Amino acid sequence: MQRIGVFVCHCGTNIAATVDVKKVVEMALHEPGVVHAEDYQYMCSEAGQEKIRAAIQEKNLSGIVVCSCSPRMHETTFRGAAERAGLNPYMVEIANIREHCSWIHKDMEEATEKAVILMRAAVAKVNLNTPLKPGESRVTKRALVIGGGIAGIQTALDIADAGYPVDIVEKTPSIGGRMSQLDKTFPTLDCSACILTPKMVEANAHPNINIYTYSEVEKVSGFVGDFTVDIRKKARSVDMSKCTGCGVCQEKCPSKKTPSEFNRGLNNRSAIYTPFAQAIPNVPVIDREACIKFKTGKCGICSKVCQAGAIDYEQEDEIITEKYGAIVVATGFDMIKLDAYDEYAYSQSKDVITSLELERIMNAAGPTGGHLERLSDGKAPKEIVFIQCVGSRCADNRGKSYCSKICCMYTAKHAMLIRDKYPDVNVTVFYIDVRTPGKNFDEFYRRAVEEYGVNYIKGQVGKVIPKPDGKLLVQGADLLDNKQILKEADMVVLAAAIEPNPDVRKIATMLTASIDTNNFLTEAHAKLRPVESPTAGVFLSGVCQGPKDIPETVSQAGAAAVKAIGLLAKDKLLTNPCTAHSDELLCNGCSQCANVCPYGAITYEEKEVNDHGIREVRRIAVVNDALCQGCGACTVTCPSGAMDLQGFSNRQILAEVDAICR
Amino acid sequence: MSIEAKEEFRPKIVAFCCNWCSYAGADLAGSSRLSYSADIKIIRVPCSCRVNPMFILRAFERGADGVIICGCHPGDCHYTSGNYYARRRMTLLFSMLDYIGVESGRTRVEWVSAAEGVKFSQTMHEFVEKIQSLGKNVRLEDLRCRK
Amino acid sequence: MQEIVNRAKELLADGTVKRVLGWKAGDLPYNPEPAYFEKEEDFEDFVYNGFCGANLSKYMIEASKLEGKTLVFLKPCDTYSFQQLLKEHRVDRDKAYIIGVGCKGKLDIEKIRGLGIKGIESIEGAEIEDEAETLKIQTFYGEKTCAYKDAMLERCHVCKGKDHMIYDEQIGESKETKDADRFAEVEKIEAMSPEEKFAFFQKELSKCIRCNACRNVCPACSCRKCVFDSNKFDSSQKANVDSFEEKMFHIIRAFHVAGRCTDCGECSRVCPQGIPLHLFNRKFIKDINELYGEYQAGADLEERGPLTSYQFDDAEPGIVAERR
Amino acid sequence: MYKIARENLTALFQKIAADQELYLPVRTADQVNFGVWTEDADVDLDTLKSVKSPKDVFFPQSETLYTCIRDGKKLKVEPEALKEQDFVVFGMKACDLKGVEVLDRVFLSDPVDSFYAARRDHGTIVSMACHEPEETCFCKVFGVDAADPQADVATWMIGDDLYWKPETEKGQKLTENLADLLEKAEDAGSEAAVGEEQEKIRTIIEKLPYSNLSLEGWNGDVLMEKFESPVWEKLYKPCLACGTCTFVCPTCQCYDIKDYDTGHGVQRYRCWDSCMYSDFTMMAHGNNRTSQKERFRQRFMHKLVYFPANNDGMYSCVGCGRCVEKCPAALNIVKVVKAFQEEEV
Repeated sequence: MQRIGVFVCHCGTNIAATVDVKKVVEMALHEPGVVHAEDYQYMCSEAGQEKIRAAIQEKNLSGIVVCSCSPRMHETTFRGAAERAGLNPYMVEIANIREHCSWIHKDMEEATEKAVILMRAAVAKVNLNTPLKPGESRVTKRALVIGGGIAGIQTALDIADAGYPVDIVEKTPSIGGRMSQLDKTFPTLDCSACILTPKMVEANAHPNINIYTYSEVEKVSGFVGDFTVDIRKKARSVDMSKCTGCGVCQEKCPSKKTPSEFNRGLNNRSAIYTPFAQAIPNVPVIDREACIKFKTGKCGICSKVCQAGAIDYEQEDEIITEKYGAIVVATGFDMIKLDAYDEYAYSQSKDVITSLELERIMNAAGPTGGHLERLSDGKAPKEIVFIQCVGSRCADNRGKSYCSKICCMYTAKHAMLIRDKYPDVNVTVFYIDVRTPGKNFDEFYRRAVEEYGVNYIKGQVGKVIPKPDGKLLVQGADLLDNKQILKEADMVVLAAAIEPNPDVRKIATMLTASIDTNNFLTEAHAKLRPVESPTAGVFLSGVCQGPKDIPETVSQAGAAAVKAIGLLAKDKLLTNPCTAHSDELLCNGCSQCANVCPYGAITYEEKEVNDHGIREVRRIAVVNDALCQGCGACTVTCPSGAMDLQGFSNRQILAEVDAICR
Repeated sequence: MSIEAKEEFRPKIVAFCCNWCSYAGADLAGSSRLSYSADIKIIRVPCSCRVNPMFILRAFERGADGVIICGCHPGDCHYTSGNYYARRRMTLLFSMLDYIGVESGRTRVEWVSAAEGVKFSQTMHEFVEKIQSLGKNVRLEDLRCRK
Repeated sequence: MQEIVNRAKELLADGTVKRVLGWKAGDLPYNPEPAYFEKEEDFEDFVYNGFCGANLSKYMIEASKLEGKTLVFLKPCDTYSFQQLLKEHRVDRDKAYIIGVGCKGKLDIEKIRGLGIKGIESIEGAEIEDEAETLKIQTFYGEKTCAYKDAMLERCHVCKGKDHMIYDEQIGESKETKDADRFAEVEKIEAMSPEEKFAFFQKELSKCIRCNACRNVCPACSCRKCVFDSNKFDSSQKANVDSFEEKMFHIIRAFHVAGRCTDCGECSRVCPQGIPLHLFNRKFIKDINELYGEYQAGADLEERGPLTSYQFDDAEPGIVAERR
Repeated sequence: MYKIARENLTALFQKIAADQELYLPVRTADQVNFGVWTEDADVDLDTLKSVKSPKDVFFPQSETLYTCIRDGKKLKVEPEALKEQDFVVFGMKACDLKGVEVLDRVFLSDPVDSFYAARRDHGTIVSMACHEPEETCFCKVFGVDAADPQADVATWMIGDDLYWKPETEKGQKLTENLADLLEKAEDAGSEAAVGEEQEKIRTIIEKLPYSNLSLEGWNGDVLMEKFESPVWEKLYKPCLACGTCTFVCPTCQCYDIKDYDTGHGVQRYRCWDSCMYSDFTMMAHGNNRTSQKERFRQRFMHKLVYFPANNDGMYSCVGCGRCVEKCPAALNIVKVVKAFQEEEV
């Protein structure tokens, strides 16, 4: 039997206010095997850890139970404390009496009773714990960044600057992402392209950075330090090594009826195209669905006009398999589809546009050459209405429950820019709240109102009705004046909610990274580990984790890079010792465990065993510790119970069940 | 019997929660102070696929009145496929329990992500209510384990 | 039968096989036992008749450890078991020479006894050559008759078919015996109220003496050491009468063979207390078929078992409550 | 001698059960086993053999020996009370009675098994002659007379009457208690009826295929010769290593002692064990009988060689034939004996 010590944490009043910690200590001393129990204000503190160390050494403890906060919070802390006292760190079990007890129960007696039971379960488990030793695995010193927007570019640059090779995989023909579509940026109003393009160029030129555009991640296997990734390089139909980027092919291409993705479909592009002038790489791709040559076999003009002979209709998709130590997800966002918001007449009127479309209209390289005009008739608008929170902060299932965070600021920016350039245009903004936390943000908003005379109305718009004369009738409410508003507008701009790039779900599944109900990737800890996914070796950069503006995205990109660098800087990683093991005397060699192992960690070998005097050669399952991640799928598949999971063994879990049901 | 019946029924409920999603979901419920019944006791397992039918039967044998298994949403398993196996196993096991006459509400599987503290708390609420309505587990209990 | 014997002798003589695994006549008209035949004279006692219900595939686990090939006679349903064992690497295909033998339905002495026939001296009509519809039974208390069908094992009424799934050669003809719906009994129970279901299984399982015959005869229960015999789960193999452990044993046993059980029916055949154990396995088979698509364990070597595979859109466990 | 009409047996059972437990063959889910009589029990006196022998009336398949109750770090030990109430077993056959004799040898000789002894003291056995012996019976081989079952009370079911003959003091006492239900049958006709029934039974027994099985050469003197015989190597092969033969046997007396952890203590119980099981008498180093051949041999050597060698020639097989009926692989003690005969010829 173990010599067990039980340490009950008050967590200030977080636990002690609802759980009678003294009682837990007293009850612990009644448990067989428990030779020491004490309570303390903050077990995780230096002094608390010292108490643990002292007790381990003085009482010669062989296992400890800490009744405290979630093991997800401080298991590592207490394992460290145990290890420093000479105890194997895996002889520590945590009874979660804070998140799972004191914080959710109000009645002291009830909470104490539950805390005692949770303590007993942990004691019962630790009684069966065995010292475990982590193994080692190697680290491939190369990082993968999925997504080539500002988040991905920044992360890649930071990692590359630290001396590690990085690959960027970008789905579209060019890196740049959403930021490349923006005209100006708040709150400084500097030109988006002017600050982004140098970064794109830098990334492209960086000796440590390798960019795969027009490519997608197809398969991910392996684990932290040793991922194997298949990247599909879609056929560009243009030889990157030959193309000079002269652009003649795009000019001569007769197929020019495809809506431009970059310009949000506001104008058309050719079948062979680069998304925008500053695209990197400056090599076009042929959209095979639009290309006449691919559709009919006739045409081939681009090939004829290309002096470099770069056009290659025969090119095929290429799968590149590469190993990485760390993966950063920077898949960014898109605007939500507005199908559910028919009342705003987005699909009925060309003059109802989204904010991102407005960005393109305002941009000199955009569909109107930077002139603010109505897309329906090309006339200059005199009256513009902005509607905030379209699909954000939504109570029902129509939109998103969250605040998209950037809309208040960019709307102020748009309003200000319009008023600045076209002082005769009236700008009205319907809002629920104006949210401006951020450096110089509120000042920026106030300038819009005070200096530029933008008309802010607190209230929502119920309906936008296109009138036969081409005007738009906006029906709204002014909540401050408590009155209905009917307003004629020439243009309506919708601040549509942003949502994670729809492809992120596929990528999260490949990476086994968890994702929340809104498809944002979940961070390992909301406060303390905001740029790490719970999946080791996977980091989060930019809006894939939650709505962010550019400065926040860039900071997070840097943070993700640092985490990745921290990982790549290690030569070896300690592996989780809670792996599966097969008892060779019980194993049937039936292969069922290998069938369910997601990591291919189980192989079989013919081995001579000595089963209580019977010597025979048997087919036995063997688990590769470095590959096993400890899910336990095999343990349940194994009918004889030969396969068991260290740290979560059958008997340990049963002991917990018994203790709870006792 | 009649005396026993009058006493307040406090069910014993075991919740197996996977480490990556549901246990974290339970933590979130905790830190968000979303209360649920103290009758629920959580056992942490690495993945819902670690839950052996033996554990569930053992809990019932020992007098548990309900057993709930929580894991990552299908598609979100930290180990890619664990919850898919768990889903099949539990479906078959629950079906068998139903077949031998155990009330089908005594067992449940729910997918709760790390971000779903509210769902965790609500699920536990509902489950406790269900078990309350079913009353004590007498069909699978081993009388020797009674106090 | 003579054809079978002759062929076996031939294969033994030419060295193709080292031994023959078949059935040896018993000392009563109905109790042949599985036996090895190594010499020509051993075949005097060889028998293959209506009472040779025993599934020999499980014996091939041990036979696979012996030197040289073993000729084994497998009935159509036995071949599913053999193939499943092969899939699980429990038998060695190279050590087996399989002769698929015909089957006209196997007899159950318990069914004959259940008809009140006792003191049996001899039985006529059980030979494989017989095309008899009726068994003529001589007893110490007079001559009795019984329709062949009425004396057949339950499993033969729901026969999977008379095709051999795996064999080196086939001898003998089969006769279709299926005349009942395989899942009718299961459906009857499913339709009961929870109270009735519980009472039904309680009554049946209260007879269990934990003799482990069902487990030990089962070709899917091929574990070197059963969990109920090891201390891995603190579960006990031995009886504690009328306790929950009996239920636990049967549920877990059925679960462990779920997706691997070929429905060979040996468990029900050997249960000394006549517990219809196949009702557990068949329930799982029915659920698997309904929820995950038709699956027959042992029908092929490649397909993944239903519990070691999945579909993204599999039914949620809540379907159990919904179906009620 | 007394008699009672078959139709009045329910009243008889009611009367017996009024002040003590009554065990008798009961049909449950289509199988007949000895069980406690209740108003709605489906009593079956026509089936010759219960599936399990009635030995568990005296030696239950499992019984608690004592209970440890845990209170924190303290343990309280509560021994299980011995049987204190009288009870009656009705309908035991001659072979099963002989089986009890075998068990008595084991459990009542020093050291006396107090649990067993208490049950024997408090039990009154009412036997019943075997009306229609079956082809699996071979009790004659062990000197058992199925027509004259010696017990506290012997009975014969003849036509619509049950003839009742107290043979011991216990039997006498039970008979007195039932005086108002039992009718005196001292007449010559009754004696003749019983005599005729006995004759009929014995005639059939003579004809049974196993009745003349010879046990010549099965004794302690040939221990090593039998032990080392190559016959075992062939014989055991079909054995599935289940415990069916052991558990239906009226004389198998091996048990295991196990602890059941109730979560708040431990129940120490004993339960039938089978020498056919691979973990029978398992020790830290493993099992002293490592192969199924050895385990298989053990069972028959024990019944036919070791036991008689230690018990004045008394075999621990009574020829009830249950193993003949129930073995899943159609093995049985008769086949063993015959195999040796053939070998020795």
